[in-house]
Amino acid sequence: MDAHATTFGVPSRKMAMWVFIASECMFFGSLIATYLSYEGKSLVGPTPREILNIPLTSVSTFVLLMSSLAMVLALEAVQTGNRRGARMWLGAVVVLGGLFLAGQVYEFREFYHEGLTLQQNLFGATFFVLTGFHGAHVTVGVIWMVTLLVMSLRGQLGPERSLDVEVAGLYWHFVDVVWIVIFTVVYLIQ
Amino acid sequence: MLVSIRLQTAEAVSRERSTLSKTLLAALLLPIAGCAAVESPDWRTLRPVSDFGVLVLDVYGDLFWWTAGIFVVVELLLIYALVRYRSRSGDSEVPDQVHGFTALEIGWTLLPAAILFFIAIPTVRTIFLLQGAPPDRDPLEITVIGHQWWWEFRYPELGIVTANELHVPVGRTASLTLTSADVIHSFWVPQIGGKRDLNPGSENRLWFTPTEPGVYHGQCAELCGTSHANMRMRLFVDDSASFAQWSAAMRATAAPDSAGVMTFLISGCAACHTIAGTPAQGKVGPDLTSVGSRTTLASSMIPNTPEMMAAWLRSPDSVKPGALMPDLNLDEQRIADLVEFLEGLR
Amino acid sequence: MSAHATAAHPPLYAGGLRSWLTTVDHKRIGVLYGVSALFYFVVGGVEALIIRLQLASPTADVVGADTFNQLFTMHGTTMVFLVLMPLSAALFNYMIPLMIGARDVAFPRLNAFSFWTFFFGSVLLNLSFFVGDPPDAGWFGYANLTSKQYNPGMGIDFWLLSVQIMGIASIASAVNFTVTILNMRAPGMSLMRVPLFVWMALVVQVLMLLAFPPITVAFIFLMFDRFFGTHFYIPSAGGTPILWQHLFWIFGHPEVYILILPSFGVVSEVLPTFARKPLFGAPFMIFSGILIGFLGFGVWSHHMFTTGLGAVADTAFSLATMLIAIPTGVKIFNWIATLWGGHIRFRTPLYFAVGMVGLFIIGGLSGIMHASPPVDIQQHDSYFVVAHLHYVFFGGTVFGLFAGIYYWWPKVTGRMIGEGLGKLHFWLMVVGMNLTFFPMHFLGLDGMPRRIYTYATDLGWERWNMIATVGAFLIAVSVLVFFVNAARSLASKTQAPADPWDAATLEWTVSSPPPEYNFAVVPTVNSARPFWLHKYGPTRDISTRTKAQGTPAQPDNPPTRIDLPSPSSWPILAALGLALLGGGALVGLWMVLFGAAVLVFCVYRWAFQPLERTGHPTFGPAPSGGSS
Amino acid sequence: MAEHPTHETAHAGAHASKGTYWLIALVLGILTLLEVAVFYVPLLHSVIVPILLVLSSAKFALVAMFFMHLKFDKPILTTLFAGGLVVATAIILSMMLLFGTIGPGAHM
Repeated sequence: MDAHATTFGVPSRKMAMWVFIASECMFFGSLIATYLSYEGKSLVGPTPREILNIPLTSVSTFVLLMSSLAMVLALEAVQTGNRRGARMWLGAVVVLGGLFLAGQVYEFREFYHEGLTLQQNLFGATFFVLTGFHGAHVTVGVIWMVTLLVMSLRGQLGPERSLDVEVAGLYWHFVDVVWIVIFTVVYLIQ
Repeated sequence: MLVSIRLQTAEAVSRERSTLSKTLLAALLLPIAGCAAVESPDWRTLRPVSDFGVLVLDVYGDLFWWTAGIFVVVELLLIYALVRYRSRSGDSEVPDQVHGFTALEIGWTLLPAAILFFIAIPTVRTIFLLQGAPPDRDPLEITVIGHQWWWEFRYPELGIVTANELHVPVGRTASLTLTSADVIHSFWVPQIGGKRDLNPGSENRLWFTPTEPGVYHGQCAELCGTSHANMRMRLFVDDSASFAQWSAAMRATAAPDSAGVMTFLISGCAACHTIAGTPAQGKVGPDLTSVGSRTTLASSMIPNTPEMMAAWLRSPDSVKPGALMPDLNLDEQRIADLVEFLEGLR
Repeated sequence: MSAHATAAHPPLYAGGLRSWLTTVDHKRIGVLYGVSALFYFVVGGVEALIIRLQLASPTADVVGADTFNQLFTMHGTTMVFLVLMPLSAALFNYMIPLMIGARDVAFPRLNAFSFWTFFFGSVLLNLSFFVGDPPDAGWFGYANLTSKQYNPGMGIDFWLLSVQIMGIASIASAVNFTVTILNMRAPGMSLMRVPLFVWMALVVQVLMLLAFPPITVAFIFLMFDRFFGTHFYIPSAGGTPILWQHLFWIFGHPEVYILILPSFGVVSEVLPTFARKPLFGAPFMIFSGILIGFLGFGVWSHHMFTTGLGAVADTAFSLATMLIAIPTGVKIFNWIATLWGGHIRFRTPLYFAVGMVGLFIIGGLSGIMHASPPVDIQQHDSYFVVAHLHYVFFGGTVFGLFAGIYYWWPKVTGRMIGEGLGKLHFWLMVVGMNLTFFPMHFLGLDGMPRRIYTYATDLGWERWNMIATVGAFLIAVSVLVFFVNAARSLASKTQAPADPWDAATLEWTVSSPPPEYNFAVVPTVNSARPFWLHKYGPTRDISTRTKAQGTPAQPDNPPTRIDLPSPSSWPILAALGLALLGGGALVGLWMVLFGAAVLVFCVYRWAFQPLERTGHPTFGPAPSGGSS
Repeated sequence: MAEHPTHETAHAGAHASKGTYWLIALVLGILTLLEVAVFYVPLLHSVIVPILLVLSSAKFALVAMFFMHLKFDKPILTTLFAGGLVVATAIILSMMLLFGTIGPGAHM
């Protein structure tokens, strides 16, 4: 089952992650389609314009982008057998991912206090479900990264297991590109 | 080679007339046989009584003959191939290994495309005709509101509100505005034409010009809960005179006898029903202003007779399962009073 | 190749219950799918029979209104998610690795997880019967009839949770099989040499990958509406139930192709085998299959022509729908051309394959009618549509899948299945099916809506309804004949040969049933019909040549050992955790959290358990083939 | 859901160098900055949508090509990803048209 035995010369797990990502495109596509279809159709406020905090979210976006950088550097470190680098960059991914989540928790709490809840209006429902499911994906990613970090600390993450990191990385980057889209269509294009 | 095949076939035909091919033929032609067994079908959708229904039937006619033609040709080809190329017992010969024939395949890619072109043209034309403006510049406006499980009909320009029995004059376009008070329903009178959904929270439109007086069966076509099957209606296409008469009668609010109104009010009926000219102004159930003049009760389920009315009042749920009208536990005396009162509302 | 057909190997299906619960073998998982699907076929069939009894006469009182609504909801949901999809999955699981020359799927344990997730989901759905509150809003579950306000019971919750769980199973399995087909092919098997059945399976996997997420999202919204009080489908708060219709049919139309394409694939294997010719225009068949799948995503609103989307949208979706008729027509013509000039042997699989072609045409042609909105608005939600969809799903899918069952039965069971009873099954089913469903066209044209539990006496619908009911019981008899035939076959002692039909594809090169490791030597493929080439040599001028007696095509260059994945308990336990997580929503938060904990724990144990463990029997070099 | 974690070795193809990764990250940061800037410049409000779509597509493409290695990996992976992406995009656009968010009658 190693790369040489497969038809396309791609490890099956890597291909599986790409196939899964294609499926996830449809998942987030449907959520985004609903958000956009219901845009401006709320009967009561708060509206996006009143409530969305662009400076905060810009920082969050930047944090998530930088976590992707840390991710590729972690992969590079694992591939070259650089254990210190692997730990450092995996740790960075965990910290940055955690920061993003913290930002989201803060944002959700703020919105809640300003009267935007799941039940308040269509904007609330579509916004929280879309960004909430994205947050859930980030959470799964962070747990995955912590697992890899622990493996690395235990010395179980040598170059022979770099595919583990690569596949996890694909997931992480995908979660990042989804956020690129959400940041644009939800936050910036109001 | 060719000759030998011909011999084989001739042999096969004369020797067996194989029961297999015969039954196969019979089975695959069963649908056609089924069609033929039905002499001059008079099914409702094929007997339209409005311009709308005729437009729809025209396209259906086109499509039917195209598809029937394709059906016969393809099934015959299939059966022919099966009979002609059946292997005889003991035949171990391997036939020519033909992998394909590109020109032929391109041909039968283009052929359906060409047929579709002929189907698409009347289709698109009719879509825009049906969803365009009504042909009559002064159509009769009617608002249809779906409820679980009955129909509300409002004639804003005539000031009429009624339920389950829709009256329209022959020859004048009726323009319906469709919406729902609860879940999705669908307006369908098969002899008038196609259906259109009644969506809660938005409005749909549908117009038709009835061409033949009569009474036509209609029914909700979108699953709407327990008694979906019982959400029926009657469409009365009246000649102009009787329509005028009907609408005048509907507008004339006869002062109802006060004792009956009292029974109606104290029994709890007024919480849901309106009777014009009385304090009963409930909005949940059908408007009963001239319920006595309707031919049916309970969304066209039962004939409007005193006995049936009494049965309905006694236990709505056993007449129409799931009916939202509660069983008020009325005693027989009160039921009799109510029946007399309601049947008198004309 | 065939030299190993008689080699001794451990019996495939030996071992106790535990070995079935922990198996990761694609063949056993295929059998599990098949047995579950046939069981639910009976369940869904009984539901249908009760429906037909209720409708046999006007104002009948076999079941009440609510029970009737529950029955057709469960019938539809069962037949789509618990019968046709898993029956296709059974054939995919068993045959795909054999047909592409692989020893297993890409992710054997994920495969077990998919099955058990499906299985627990199906159990959860049917548990609703036992709490006395099955779903009743139709298999399409149109909002806002499913809202808490209009449907306060638990039935809808059972339905939405179980279908979501089964959706996860479908996506997991689709990832697995997409990768398997793309990446696990035997050396030399280029994409154009992949058998048509596997090609159609690939299209189906991609459709599942892309179609299940939208329905998952639709269900998430419904779940939030019902559990957390959001208003995605609630008109009073600005939402619209039409959103559900869009998301549902974005899934629902590709789902139609998910259900029919496997059957197209089976027929494309069976017709060439019994006509003793290659499939006519295989590349056209492949591309038309891909095109059908692709176009399937652009036509969802043709289920919504009465919704009121406007003339422009209706036109666009109408024309897109008509386009699908073109690749579908190509398939039918190519099948007929495959028979043309062949030496057709009339065995049971051929009967069902031909039946599928002949009956599917009817469903396809009424489908063209529905592509035209003016016609569709008359036929929509009437019995005409019920007739149409049953010609597609029963005439098309069920006949196609039965062709597959009869075709591969000897391979899977190692026993031949009776031809006489098989043909009886076919004839009863053809007659029964036409008797049941053809009159429904007439009923629809006469204005009978679907999903009604009763109708008035004066409407004139009783004659055709009675005939349809008689037909339904005839179908039941035919299914009974199948089960008798199957039981007799399994009880018989005669071993089926490796290649009973003189077929062309790789699965027939190994014994019946195949050894656990499938291929002692992974074959090298140099043709779209590798086994045929091996038996008959190059196909040019073949007509005078008689069958050469089997000589192995492969040089005997065996590997030293074959490592097979070890059985594992974690997939089934993880699936159980997932089901507890989902079904737990009906019980309480503690159950959800418990399920989640089980799931996470099992996933970790699974991830860190080596796929192949020491101590598990590995297989020595062929041709001895015994376990070491 | 990692299957057989011990047996596969990464297909170490020609990936970009560390320097490239840092450069890409820098570009991503700048693009994000530009996006936010565009949001705050009133002058650009009439053309904000196309500008933002172009900028975010660029970010999307950079992450996919470099961080996810699509630029260096087998084309089959790009094909698989593009399949999902294209269908999802088409669905988003169709839904927006059907719900009147864009197209005739839209408020934007």
